[in-house]
This record gives sequence, structure tokens and C-alpha cells, in this order.
Amino acid sequence: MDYTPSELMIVNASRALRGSRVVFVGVGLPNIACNLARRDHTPSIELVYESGVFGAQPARLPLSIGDPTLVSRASSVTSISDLFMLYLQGGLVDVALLGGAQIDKYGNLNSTLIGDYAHPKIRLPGSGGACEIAINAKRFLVIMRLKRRAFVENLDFLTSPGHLDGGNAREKMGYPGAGPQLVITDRALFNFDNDDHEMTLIEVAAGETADSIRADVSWPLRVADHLKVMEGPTAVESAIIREQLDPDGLYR
Amino acid sequence: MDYTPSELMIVNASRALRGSRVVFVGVGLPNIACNLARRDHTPSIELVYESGVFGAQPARLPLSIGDPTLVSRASSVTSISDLFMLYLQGGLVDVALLGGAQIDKYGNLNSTLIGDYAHPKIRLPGSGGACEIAINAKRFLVIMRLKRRAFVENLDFLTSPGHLDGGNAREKMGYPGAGPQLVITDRALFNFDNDDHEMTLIEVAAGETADSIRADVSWPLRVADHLKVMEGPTAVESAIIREQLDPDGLYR
Amino acid sequence: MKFIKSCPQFIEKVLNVLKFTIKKYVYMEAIQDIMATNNNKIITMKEAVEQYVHDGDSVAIEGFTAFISFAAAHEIIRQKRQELTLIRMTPDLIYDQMVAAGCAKKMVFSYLGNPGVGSLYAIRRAVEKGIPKPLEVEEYSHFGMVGRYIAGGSKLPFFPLQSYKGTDLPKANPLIKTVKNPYGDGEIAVVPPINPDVAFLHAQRADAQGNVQIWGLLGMQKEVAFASKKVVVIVEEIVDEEIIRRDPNRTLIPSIVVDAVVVEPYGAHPSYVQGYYDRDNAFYLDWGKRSRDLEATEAWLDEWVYSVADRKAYLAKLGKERIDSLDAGEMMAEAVNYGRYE
Amino acid sequence: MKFIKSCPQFIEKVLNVLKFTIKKYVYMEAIQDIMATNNNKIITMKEAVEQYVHDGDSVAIEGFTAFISFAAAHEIIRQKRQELTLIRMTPDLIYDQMVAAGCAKKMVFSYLGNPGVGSLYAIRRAVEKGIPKPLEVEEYSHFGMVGRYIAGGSKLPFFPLQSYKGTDLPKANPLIKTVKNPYGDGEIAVVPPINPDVAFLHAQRADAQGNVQIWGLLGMQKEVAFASKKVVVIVEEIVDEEIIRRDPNRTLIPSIVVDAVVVEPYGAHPSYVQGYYDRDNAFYLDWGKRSRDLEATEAWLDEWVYSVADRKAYLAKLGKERIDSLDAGEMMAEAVNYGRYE
Repeated sequence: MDYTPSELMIVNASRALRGSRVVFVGVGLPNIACNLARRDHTPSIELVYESGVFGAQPARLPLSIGDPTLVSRASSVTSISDLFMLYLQGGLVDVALLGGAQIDKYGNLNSTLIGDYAHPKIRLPGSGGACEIAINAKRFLVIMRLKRRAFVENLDFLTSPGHLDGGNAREKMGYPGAGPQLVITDRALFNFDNDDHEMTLIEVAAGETADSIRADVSWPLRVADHLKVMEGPTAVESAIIREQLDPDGLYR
Repeated sequence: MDYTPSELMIVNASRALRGSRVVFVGVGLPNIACNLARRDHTPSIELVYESGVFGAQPARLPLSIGDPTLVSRASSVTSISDLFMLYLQGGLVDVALLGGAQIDKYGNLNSTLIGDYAHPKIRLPGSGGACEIAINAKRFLVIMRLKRRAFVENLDFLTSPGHLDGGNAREKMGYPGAGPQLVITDRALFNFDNDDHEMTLIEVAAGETADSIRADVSWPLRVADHLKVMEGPTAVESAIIREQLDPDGLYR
Repeated sequence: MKFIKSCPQFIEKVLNVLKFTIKKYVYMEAIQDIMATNNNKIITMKEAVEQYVHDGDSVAIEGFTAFISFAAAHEIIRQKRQELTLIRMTPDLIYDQMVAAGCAKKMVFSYLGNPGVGSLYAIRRAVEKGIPKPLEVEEYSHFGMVGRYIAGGSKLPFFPLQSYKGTDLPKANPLIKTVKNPYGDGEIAVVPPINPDVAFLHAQRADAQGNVQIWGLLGMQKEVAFASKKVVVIVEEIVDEEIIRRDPNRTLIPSIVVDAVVVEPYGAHPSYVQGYYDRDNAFYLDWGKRSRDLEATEAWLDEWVYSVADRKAYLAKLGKERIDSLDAGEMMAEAVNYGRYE
Repeated sequence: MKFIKSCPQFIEKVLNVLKFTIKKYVYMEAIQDIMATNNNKIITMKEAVEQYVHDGDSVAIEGFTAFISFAAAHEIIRQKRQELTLIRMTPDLIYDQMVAAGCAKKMVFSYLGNPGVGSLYAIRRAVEKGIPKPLEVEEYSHFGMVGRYIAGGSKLPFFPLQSYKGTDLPKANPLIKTVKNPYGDGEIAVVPPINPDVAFLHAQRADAQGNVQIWGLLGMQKEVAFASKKVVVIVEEIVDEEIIRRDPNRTLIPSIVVDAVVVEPYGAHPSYVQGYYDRDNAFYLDWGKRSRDLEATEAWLDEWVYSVADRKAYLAKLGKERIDSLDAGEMMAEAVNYGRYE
């Protein structure tokens, strides 16, 4: 088993992006996943960075979404207001990748704080663009590690809406986007493909079982009828990640 | 008397701009007036053109507010949205110059049509930026020729607000700008310096009297206690207009 | 190349073979070449109008006193499109000609004038006398039109602006409404979003994928591009993708919103394109004169639109001397450094 | 020259004499020279902070991951300003350092993080434990902050955006409200305008009057400049007015909104300036490590802020070798032609 949990998340995210056109990217794992998708199976993916960059061709692994290497050789670089108004709210983003410190069974995310708002135990980064990305992107993928303290019954703070309280709650709210489609973790994959839009376990990593996953989810977890075992990185995927995208192994 | 009615309007407008900082300019007479003011007495005037140009240094007389000579050698050229949102509505414009087909005694202007809206007798240009200029510029000057059919009791259409129905009507409406300060015509000057903000005759051109002006105003006209006779263009003013600003006499 | 274009499976196979045999940058370039081939959006104006303009559509040919795509307008007239809703802040000669030709049912605008010259007589005839047919008007101020485009491009239900209160414009146009300020007293005027069926936007240059660079008056080209359902960009010249990528801040309209690119040098004549040519003022004056009379107007359309097959024929008719007289001269911007960051 | 500067009557007299003796362009140039002299806004960072930052002010030092004026922040710390409201989308190291130094009473922001590294420990200490003192927070999403700047710059009572509905953010921040859509069902979230007392904005270059050119990530520098009551621009270099005027579309911030210009090469270190230098990532990592501990944080401030007199001293301490290692390399944009139009 020659791969790391991070690489497993990267290849699963990349596979979920097959056929996508416009992807809203962050740095770190999501960035590597998008670039892997582009090189492995969907060269026509267009990357949009929150910092205002469209059509980037970075010559090195970007350190942050504001890395100058994203600007040099890009097709277009615009203001943050254009990025949020015209690109994101304008409805041009097909897929976005989001993370969080907590997620609930409807895919709602918390990246604001742990504890009470007035007296936080741990102050987290906050929304950044996540709140509007979750609302406006046509669909989004969640990437985070599977831990019991992250997969919670009740969020301490709802920063970015998933399927709210399930069913057609997003529609009633009038959100333009369809919400989270897939939760990609280091040990399992989940989707929301049921009328309740409730998180359902669909794949487990080699060595995991429905029970081992259940143990780290705080609510009674739905499990798909035909639970699959995840495929590890293919030789092609591994080669692109290790030789081209992250040669120094920063995200291994 | 070596000057034309147009030149008289130009020099009166120029004099009214003494000490101004940021002036919103159109083409034609207003453009020449601003450039005269800049060269004659207030070199620090900054011109803002509706087309998005700031700090223009045109090498020739611009044919329209979109003339490319306004762009080449300008300090800044921006989009129309920035121009209207950030410059004009943002409150940066000290003085603007406006015209119209009709004006009433409170300085309200019509540049939309003559007749009924559904069945116009004469269709005029419409607002353009005039409506928002009249509302947002800190103050504005009106430049138009004195004719009885233009100085009317009731406008056929209120395109750009002056002092509305007088008194503190603008304040009540919450307009940022103070409205029209001066009406500059080929035969007389009017201001609104009274509590009612009603148009008052303050200067007449050589050869005119209060009565000759009254004859071409449709309402009972207020006249200042000390009516002045207008000074014609000085030698300096004439020289700048004829030698530098309008050497071909397009606006003579 | 045609074979490659029509066979994505083949491309993928080729890439899979390439992947392990060539190095990082060479590999990236290979991808880019193929992408560029796949995304080539260049078509002719005739094709653009055939594909993107249908009877009854709403059409925005924008450009504030500059970059006005007369080439598009004339082709729409030649293809006899009818019942169009014409959207444009300053209808100008271009819509005066389209209205004279009977293409329009309605006009959405903010200022009717022949800039620096005078009236638009064809539009006045339609509005005042219903000749050649009545023209419905929906009118705003400039900022109101800008706000409609911004709301349209950013999917806002309305755009607020400090205009209109106390004027007769909301009476003439009930789409101008108000909302209450939730932070204090009073109300503010709002305008609704606008999303034209198709926009035609002229620019200096683009790459074949439609990354468009504009300098000079930016007008509302960007906002219109994002607001419109289909976007046709007309350029003076196609440049290599690399030229665009060496100055990404100059890209006003990204390829993501562009459906087609038409290459039409002097396509904005008699308006101008910064750095490429000047306004042909004689043309504006001539139209100002001839359009006062219905027959002279029709003769003009016959001479300059119906009797010329396309823009090439129009330029031939215009003649080299007249075109040369519009030369812009040279004043180059100072190049800036973006850095390599490798 | 000082005499001319202090005597406007003298200038007018000189001009009156000049007027009839020299020709058009010579005359215009004379005016421009005198204007340039009169409008020179260049001051030092020490003067800028003395004049424009007062205890209790609201201060926006902006720049989205780039163009971050650490030079301004460090001078504010050195001048011991207190009770500031710090406004910035991404507080980043810069506000972490200011909060650690006790300058801040409150923070208005949308994302708290050391980009690409991790937490901002000084801010967390203040928010979680009140060390060195409690820090009030007012928080938005990125687009909410952008909307506040746009509304502030354009004197709108509110800015509408499709965010917040269904989230806990409006509960945490009651300034996030809603208005009804007058064109259909439903409500939309709105944020109020923001008008910082003073903004510090870093850029590549400006002329002495403060016409500022920026390329690379534009962030929200323009919107902040128009929204703020006072604007101090910090540049890598002052260029002749003529360079600016040869590429007016590159001017992101016009002099009309600029109060002072500070020339401070490498003033954005450890962040970067497109085409001038790269991010100094070791600095970000080092702060990420040392700021976890209160004493180490104070030692850092002592070493890099209190013990250096100004930015020159800071750069000397940084050393030529380290500065050279941040070299951006060269990738020049292709120059474009604006035309002369004479």
C-alpha cells in the first residue's frame, strides 16, 4: 500500500472532478487535486482562484492562493470584488472544494469556532469565502479528515450551508447551488444521494469497515447497500502527484 | 463688442468655476469653459469625464466625451461603473455643468421630451448621466440659451432635479448635493440665493434689461436689488478661447 | 488537426502515452496546444449572427462612444432580423441605423444622441411618428443602465443607486422601484437585473479562446459580458495566447464568458478603437444630415449596408486613403514586469 | 522652489506674464510643472503615521495576501497607537503583530489565518483568553467585507449579496441584515457601508501626486481607497508623471483620493509585490512558530519592530543576501499602443 492518507484524499477528489469545467480552488490538497484532475483526465478544467486569478499556469507549487506564480502566465487577473460578484455569485463556478473543522449529517460546515461565540474555546479562521462558495457554486465537494470530534451531531457554528436540515431545504432557501455532493476523507467517502440529503457512507479505504467508520461519526450513520472499497492511487496518479505536483512531498 | 453669445456663456461659466477642485465635464461649451478656467485662474482643477477619464490632457479639442485624445496622456481611465459609483455617487465631484431643453423657476431640468411621455412631440436625448449628476454633484451650474419656450412654468418632464419645489425640498429628499447654484445664459445670469431657492436674475448682458429678460421667462421673474451688467470676455479670456481652445471657431 | 479536434478519446490516449515519456514543462505545453485547438472560438460575423441572433431576441451591442461594433449591426440588418429588443446605454448611430432598417421592436437605453453632432432622426421618427414602425422605449439614466448590467452579471435581484427620487423617470418606467434602508431612514431607488440574449463587444485583441484585452475607455464591456447569455467578441486582431498571458491584468473579459470570437479589423468604424484608429467624424456628420430625410436614410442603408456583402467589402468601399486618414499615431505604454516566480 | 510653493499669488502673476509670450504646449507644460510642485504628496512613514493615525481610529491596511504594508504596521506599533479598530479581510501576520503589541481594541475581518501556514496565535490569545487584552470582533465573509468597502466607496446605504441566509453569521453579527426583493419573492442579505478613518495601501508605483499603478492581484485596494476618509499609499518607487500617463488604464487608484505617498522599497516584506520581490516564506513560518508563545512573541516584536528605527534599519537587519533571494525574475508585459490623437 504505497500511498498516504493525503494522497488518497487527493486522488478521490481528482476523480470526483472528472468532466468538470470551472473549478474554484484553494491551496493545499484541493489545489493538488484540481491540478491532478487536469493532468490526468480533464485537461479542459479551468481553475478560478479566490484571489482573482483565472486560467493560472503556475510554474511552481503555489504557497498560498495569493502566490505571485499564479498571476504570472494567467489568462486573467481581476479584483476580489469582480471575483465574488461576477464569477462566483454570477454563477460561473461549477464545482468548489471546501473543508471545515466540523461537519454534520447534512453536510453543513463550521470553520468559525469551537465553543460559544462570545467565549470561544478555539477560535478558527472564520468564513473567508466559504459561506458564499457553499451557497453559489453549482455543487461542492468537502475534503476533511475523518475524526469523531469533526463529524458531529450539532455544529458549534454554521458557517457554510450544506443541505441545512435536509430534504429540499436549500431550494426553499433559494440558494443557486445544489450544495455538497461528496465528502472525501482519509478513510471513507460519503454522498448525499437520497431524498433526505443525509450523509451516506459509500466507500471505505482498504482495512476499514462500516463499523470502524461508524465509530468515528457522532450520529447513527447511513450506509449504502453496496459498500465499496476505495481504489488507491493508480500508477499514473501517483506519478503526477509525486513527480510533478508535489515533488518535495509537502502534502504527503 | 467683440464676442459672441457662446463666448459670453463660456467666460461666465469659467468665472463660476474659480477655486473649484473636481469638475465633472461634458463636451462643447462646458468643456471649453472648464479648460478656460484651468488655464486662466485655477490650474489645479481636475476634470472628470463621464466616459471614465480622470486627469485628461487632450492634445486637441475633443469631439465627444469619448474622444480618444482624452485617454492618451490621462492620469487614470476607468470603467463607467466605477465612474458613476465611486467618483460621482462616491461624492468626489465638486461642480458639474448641466444643460436641458426646459428649466423651471427652481432650476429643475427637462432633457427627456416635449409633449406627453406616451406620445412625445419631440423626443429629446433623455437623462444620460444628468439625473445622477444633479443629485450627487456637490453643486451644479446650468448652461443654456435664454428662450421663452425653455424657461417654463411647468416642465413637460422632470429629468434632473434642481431645488424641486423650492425651500428645503432637496434636504428632505436626502440628496447629497446642494443643487443648482447659477444659470448661465447668453443674455443673463441667475442664481438661487434665497430661502425659497427660486431663480433670481442677477446680471444682464450689455444691451439687456430686466424687462427684456422677463419677456423671455414664462413665470413672474424675481430680480436682484442690484442688477449688474455682465462683463464681456477679458483680453486674456478671448485669447485663450480663440487661440488655444477653439482655434477653428466650432463653438463660436 | 481536424481529426484531433473531433476525437477527444484520441487526445486522451495520446496524453496517456505522452505522460510518462516527456518532462514536466514539455508535457504542460502539449496539453496547452491541444486545449487551444479544442477551444478555438473563431467564427465569421455571418456565422455569429446566424447562430446567435434570432428574431425577437434582446441584443446588446455596447461600447461607450468607442468600440462600437457597426460590423455586427450591419450584418444583423443584412440578415433581416426582426422584432429585436435593442439594449444600449447610448443608442448612437448604430441603433439609429438598425431602427431605420426595421429590426427593432423595443429599445432599452439611457441617452439618445449622435455624440457631438445632434439628434438621432430615425429613432425620433419611430418614437414620434411610428415610422417605419412604432418603437417601444424603456429608459433609465446612465447609472441605472450600469446598475442593470451589474445586477445581471452578478445575479443580484436588484441594484441600488442614489438616483431617480423626485424625478419623473420612475413614472415613465415602473421597473424603477425603491427599497427601504434597513440601517436608517428613507428609501433608495433600485433597478432590476438585465440579461441580454446576446452581446456583441468590440475590443483590440483576444486569443483564440476568447480572453479579451481592452485599453482606453472600458465603458461597461465587462459588466455586459458577464450579464449576457451569449457573448460574441469582435477584435482588431487575434494574438497568441502568450501575449495575453504576459499581461493578465489587461484581460477585461475572460474566455469563460465568451462564446465566439470574430476577427474584423476596423469593425468599429466609424467609431474608434484606442491605439488602432480614430473616429471618422465625417461619417457621423453625414448620417446626421442624411438621416433627417426618410428616403435619404434608406439610400444610405442601401449604399453602406445592403449593397456591401460584408465588412471587407465595406472597407474596400471606404477606400485606403480614408482609412489611412484615421491613423491613431503611436504612443506606447511602458512595459511592466510581472516576474517569473519559478 | 520653496518660495514658489508658498506663494500662489506669485504663481498667478508669473502665469499671466507667460500666457501671452509662449505658445500653447510650452504654456501647458509650465502649468503642469507648477501643479506637480504644488501637489507633491510625498512624506515619510513616520510623518504619515503621526499625521493620519490617532488613538481610537479605524485603520484599514489592506492587500489580499500581497502588497501588505508591514512598514505601516510596524511604524504604528512603534508610535504606540492604542484602541484602534483594525479592518482587514485577512488579518494575517500583520494584525497578529499589531494585536500582540496591544494596538487594537477591535477587529473587523473575514478570515483569520497565517496563509499556507496555520493559526494566528496572538489574535487567538486575545480572543480566547484576553491576552494582552480582550479583542472585540466583528466578522463577515469575504464577499461581505468586499460589499462593505463597495458601499463605503460609493455612498450606498447597504450592499446586497446572496450570502448568509441559513448560516449563523447574522446571529453573530447583527449588522448583517436583509431587505425584501421588490421584483419578486424573498429577501436578500445586506451589509452596511464601511469608511475607515485611514487606509494604508501598498503598490508598485505612483507619481508624486498619488496616481497609483498596481498589477498582479488587485485585491480590494481600489474599493478601500475610495471608501476611506484618508488614504496613504506606499510604493516601491516614484515614477515620473509621464510614465503613469502613458498607461492610464493601469492606474488603479487616482490621486483624487490619495492624501499622502510614502516611498518604501520592500515595504511589504515578508509579503510580496508582483514583479518586485517574492514572499519571504521563512518569515511566515518563523512567526507561526514563535507566536505560539507569549514571551517569544514579545521577543520577536522587540527584535524586528521596537529595536529598528524604521524600514531602512529593518532592511539592513534583513541583509542583502536574504533580500536578493526574493528576486522575482523578469517576465515583461508586451507594451500596447494608446495612440497620439493630436
